[in-house]
Amino acid sequence: MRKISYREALREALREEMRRDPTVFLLGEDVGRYWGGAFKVTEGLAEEFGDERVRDTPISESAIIGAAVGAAITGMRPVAEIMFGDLTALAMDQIANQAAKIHYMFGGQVKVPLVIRTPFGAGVNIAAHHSQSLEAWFMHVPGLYVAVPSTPYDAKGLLKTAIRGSNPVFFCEHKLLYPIEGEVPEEEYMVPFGIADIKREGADVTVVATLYMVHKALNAAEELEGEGISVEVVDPRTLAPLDKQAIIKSVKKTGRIIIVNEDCKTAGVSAEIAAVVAEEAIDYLDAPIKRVAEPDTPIPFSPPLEQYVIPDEKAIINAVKEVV
Amino acid sequence: MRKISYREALREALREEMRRDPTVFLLGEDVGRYWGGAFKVTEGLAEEFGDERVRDTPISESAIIGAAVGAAITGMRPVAEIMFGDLTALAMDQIANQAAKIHYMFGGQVKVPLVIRTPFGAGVNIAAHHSQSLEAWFMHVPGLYVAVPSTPYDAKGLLKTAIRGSNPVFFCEHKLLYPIEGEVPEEEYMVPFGIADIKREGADVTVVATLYMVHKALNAAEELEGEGISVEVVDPRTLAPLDKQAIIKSVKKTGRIIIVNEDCKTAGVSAEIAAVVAEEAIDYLDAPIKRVAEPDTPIPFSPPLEQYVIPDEKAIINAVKEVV
Amino acid sequence: MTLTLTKEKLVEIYMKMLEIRFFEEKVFELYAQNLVPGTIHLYAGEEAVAVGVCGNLRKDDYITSTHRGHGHCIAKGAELKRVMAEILGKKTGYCKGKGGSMHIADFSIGMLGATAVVGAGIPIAVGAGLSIKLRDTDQVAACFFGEGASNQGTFHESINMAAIWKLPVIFVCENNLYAMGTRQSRVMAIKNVADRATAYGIPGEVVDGNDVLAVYEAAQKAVETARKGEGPTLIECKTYRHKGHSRIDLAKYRPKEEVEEWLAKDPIKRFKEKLLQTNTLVEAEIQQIEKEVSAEIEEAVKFAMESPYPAPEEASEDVYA
Amino acid sequence: MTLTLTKEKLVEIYMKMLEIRFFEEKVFELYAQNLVPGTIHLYAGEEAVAVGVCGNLRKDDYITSTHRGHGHCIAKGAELKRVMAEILGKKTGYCKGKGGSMHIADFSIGMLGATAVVGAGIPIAVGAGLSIKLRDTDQVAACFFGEGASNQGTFHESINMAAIWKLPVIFVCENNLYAMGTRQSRVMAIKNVADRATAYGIPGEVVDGNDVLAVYEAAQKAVETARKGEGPTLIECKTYRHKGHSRIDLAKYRPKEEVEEWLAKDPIKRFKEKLLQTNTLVEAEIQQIEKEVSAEIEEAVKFAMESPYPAPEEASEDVYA
Ligand SMILES: Cc1ncc(C[n+]2csc(CCOP(=O)(O)OP(=O)(O)O)c2C)c(N)n1
Ligand SMILES: Cc1ncc(C[n+]2csc(CCOP(=O)(O)OP(=O)(O)O)c2C)c(N)n1
Ligand SMILES: [Mg+2]
Ligand SMILES: [Mg+2]
Repeated sequence: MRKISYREALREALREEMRRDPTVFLLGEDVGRYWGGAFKVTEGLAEEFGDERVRDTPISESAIIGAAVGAAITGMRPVAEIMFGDLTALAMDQIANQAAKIHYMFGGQVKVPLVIRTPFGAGVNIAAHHSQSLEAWFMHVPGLYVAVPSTPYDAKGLLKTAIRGSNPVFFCEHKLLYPIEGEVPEEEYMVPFGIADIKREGADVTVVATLYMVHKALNAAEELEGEGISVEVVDPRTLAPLDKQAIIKSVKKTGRIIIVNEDCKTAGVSAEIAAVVAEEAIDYLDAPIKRVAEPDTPIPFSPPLEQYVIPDEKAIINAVKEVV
Repeated sequence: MRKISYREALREALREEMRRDPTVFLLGEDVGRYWGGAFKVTEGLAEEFGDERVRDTPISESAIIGAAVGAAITGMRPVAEIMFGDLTALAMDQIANQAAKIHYMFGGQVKVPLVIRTPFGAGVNIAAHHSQSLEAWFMHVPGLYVAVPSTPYDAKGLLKTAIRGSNPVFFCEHKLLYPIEGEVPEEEYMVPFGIADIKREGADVTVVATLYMVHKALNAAEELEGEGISVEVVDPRTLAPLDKQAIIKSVKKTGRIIIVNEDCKTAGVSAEIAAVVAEEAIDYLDAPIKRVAEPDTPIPFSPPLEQYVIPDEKAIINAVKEVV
Repeated sequence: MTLTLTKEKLVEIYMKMLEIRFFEEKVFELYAQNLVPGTIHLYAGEEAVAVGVCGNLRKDDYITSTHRGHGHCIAKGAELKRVMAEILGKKTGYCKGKGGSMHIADFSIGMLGATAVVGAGIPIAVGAGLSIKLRDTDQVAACFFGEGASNQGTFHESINMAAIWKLPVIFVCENNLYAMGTRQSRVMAIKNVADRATAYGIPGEVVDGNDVLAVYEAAQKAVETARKGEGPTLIECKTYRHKGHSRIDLAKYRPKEEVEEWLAKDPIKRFKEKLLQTNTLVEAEIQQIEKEVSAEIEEAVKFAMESPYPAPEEASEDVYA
Repeated sequence: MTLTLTKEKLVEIYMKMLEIRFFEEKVFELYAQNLVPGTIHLYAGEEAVAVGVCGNLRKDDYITSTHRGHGHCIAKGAELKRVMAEILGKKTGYCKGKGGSMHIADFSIGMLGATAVVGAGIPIAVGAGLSIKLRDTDQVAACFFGEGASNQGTFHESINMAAIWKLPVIFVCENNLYAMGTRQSRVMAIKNVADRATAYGIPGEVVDGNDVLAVYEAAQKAVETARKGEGPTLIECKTYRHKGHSRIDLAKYRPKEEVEEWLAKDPIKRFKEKLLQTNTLVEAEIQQIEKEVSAEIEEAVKFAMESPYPAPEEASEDVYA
């Protein structure tokens, strides 16, 4: 099968959906022809679909999402880009109080088919305001779906599902994933929400990981294989809805679970997954649950500092070894 | 000992600290002489300290917190009020990206002695935009402390600690707590951060609860006592820092834990506490961890709907009975 | 106040204003009897704004609304009984009781909903305008907000966006002089919110918000401009709320003379006098209208009171579509 | 461009501009050699703004800065070597390597820090102004931001707040015509950001941001007004960045003629010519200054390059005070 990058996969999803449905349009800062998005995901789309449908905006995050909400409830399917995940903080009211709640508050009268794309993640030395992973905030907001694709295949399939859906989707990308290549079929496909993918089967320990951490978990699993430890890597692909059953099923098999996420540990994504297991599958556990996450610090700039806080293969391997 | 309300206790803390330290000042929408705060916490303070130090602001949440940050790093100790906790979403960048990160980003050069007070909680039929409990968002932000007082005594003592500290404190109040009365000494005292309070001792089950839920947990414990079940109610009082040791110590004693919080269940406060126990004290558990929380819905308006989503004594009792 | 409209239109305008007034008086009464859960923000005194603006709108035009939204709903054509039922938390309300007074919407008439976050409806109206532009229709979107809201960041970001894209949005500032207990002069160093239009390169106009025909005319011009694709207008309507901000607020922060002065400028009284003076209507017709509206309100209340509450479990529905 | 200042002051101004220019050229060079982690936003071309404004400030006055902040730091009096060390991620940097290019601060000279969230520094400057007022000193706070930032909600909320409280804040918009690839005319329907001052009832002034004395004079007036307790001013400086927005941006979105036109208006070249024409300085003095500044920069680079990285574990320090 052909291989394309995560970035290209996202772009293909956007292009295909824009061709298919004239109500789909993009808006965000510098998503248009002059820049093509800070991470070049939307490059070339303005040339094909025009400046109206690939719309550069002022630096007004709150109004970008607000405008997307208004468009979504009046017949359009906006895909808004927030240039860096950290900046979603500026639009938190429009995301969490408006987009997520409109369907409910108004008694189901209207749908909000809105996608918010944004990159999270550290690793390129751009410090505290451009490196966070804040998925947990959005997971905590009922009414939103939260997608966390780790591969080009998932990125494309999930984005198409997001765009065609009837609900606001908070679509998390990761800076370090954009150049990563993977197999993506030529023919159309979708990846459903709420269905985890077993990225690697194993028998001894379950490692649940998302986004870029999936790749680190796979590297760790490979290395542990050499030491005779068989790791199952479960990628939830969407955090809301969360495929609890897939996680629990894996835990039933392995009796051990490590949860790896790039966000700050406290009250992060891994807390929720740990809590689900502690509530619903504790009897199958043969060891304490372990979380591998960033320590509770802002992301520092200097390379040695930054590397210190980002969870790595070694941390995953150590955690696995502590429980087997 | 004399009894005063939670509201009065907060006001006393503000008054005492403003008398003690001329750098302490208040700002927020209608905190001044014309209204005294939406929940009347600051009533009478403008009369004593003047309009400059009890400062009404425009409806500009983001600039309220931003201005408080700027004042805090230049020698003042602002106490900002956000009228409803839901509206902190509008100031999320200033809270999470600026206030919380300035000390770190700038290498420890400056302190940010800033308190943000806001009421959370449902129960008075003011629907989706005025009823949320969003503590988990702030717990997930390193650099912030998060206080969650449940009694007049704790409210006063924690607020004084918050105001005298060197770090930004996100100070959560609860609408239904304001009129509640409790013992508060005349003489000065402080409640330290990171020290849980055992609100009731018990032997069979640990119930960790915060804010208004502490009172429901105590009611439930009382009722369960009659049925021969002894419940220990642990109130962390601050979520960051979290007194893990007190929680774990209680779990070691009881072998069972129910976590009760008013926020939406998924990725909420109770997830973090469950994860801590699952990581650090799983061997002491004789039953699955249980979370009692709001279901994952926005808060509905109509009384029967709203009552349905707010965790109540019955839910706590049921959860306890499931594990004993 | 000139009367170039047809008698039919004038009567319609008068009736709508009266509907709002009587409706709000009834809500206040029910509130006093403890029959309204939560809080209320009454529109009484500001009727000329909603009615003057919505009088220019088609059913397929949009509006966004605020915490003080009953008047907007009614002016846009919502059914009184379903508004009332929503306010009482009944299953027959527009939002099945999930929204309440601060979150009423009726998408069938382009009423895109009230938000209780001050200023949050402004970008949503811009989005509706953008949608209109992209779908290439000649609809317009009107956006109501208070003078207090005009200090929110969303006001700035939104109007700028509408201006650069020449969106068909009419920004209607209801300047009732206060935001809760805060007088405008304490939070704004300028007198007219409309002057802020220059910051975006769009027209800004101040109108007497208690003169329904003045509002009507200003809105008419703005709507025409918008429909022609010539972009947004900011209209500031100077008005006053008759009651306190919400619930049991006695509004002691307002000088007595000021209140009296504004009560004397009651938009309904003024319009009625005009209709009588110009012999557009005679007293008997006025009385007939009042009777009709009263009956309508009674019916709405009856409907709402007799409607059932939603079943508790319905709280779990409508989280996702 | 008039020369009413002392020679000493004029030399100081020239030197500061040169320091910034040479510093940025060096950063660019180091970046090309892969010695600068992350990204950079160079201030080259805009020196007249920071220097013209900060030339009026005392050490105990405050500034807030942006992602494009090196120039602000240097103009306010930060040590070149510690700025450079921070940019290279070294322990000897102002923020011990935790902040980097986008987050430099030096509280000892009132440099309250750069924020990388566009517009987020504006309310913080207002807070500094409020603090000044409450502490009753005669300090002032200057706040730098781009024309792109002037579309953020914080711009609006902050200036309004400063205006109503008459805070001693100078809002300095560095209008370099672009926000990344976005030309001002595509995101703002007006030409002058300064015109937005009318929305807040404060003075707004447009100045040639490539004429350091023009900036100096405008800032002087604003600073005087602020110190006297007469409130804030919005100054818009029309300028241009010589390089792309960041990193390896080649800025192809800018017409070649436009770039050339602005390069011809280089603020340093212009000021130098003026100094020579008026015989304030002679060529030899200029050369001497250039040599001195070059040496300073070399020293700063040497210091930064030889400084150690922080130990990895230091990442866990400074989360709480
Ligand atoms: C963002 C936000 N801040 C504060 C509040 C609390 N609040 C509700 S209404 C109101 C006053 C609004 O004033 P204005 O915009 O002038 O509208 P009015 O009530 O006068 O119609 C305030 C502060 C809120 N709901 N949302
Ligand atoms: C709130 C926010 N939105 C977007 C970005 C990404 N970004 C960084 S700089 C920049 C352009 C800023 O333009 P302007 O304010 O004019 O300053 P300039 O770079 O021209 O100096 C953008 C969009 C950001 N850092 N913060
Ligand atoms: Mg008002
Ligand atoms: Mg710019």
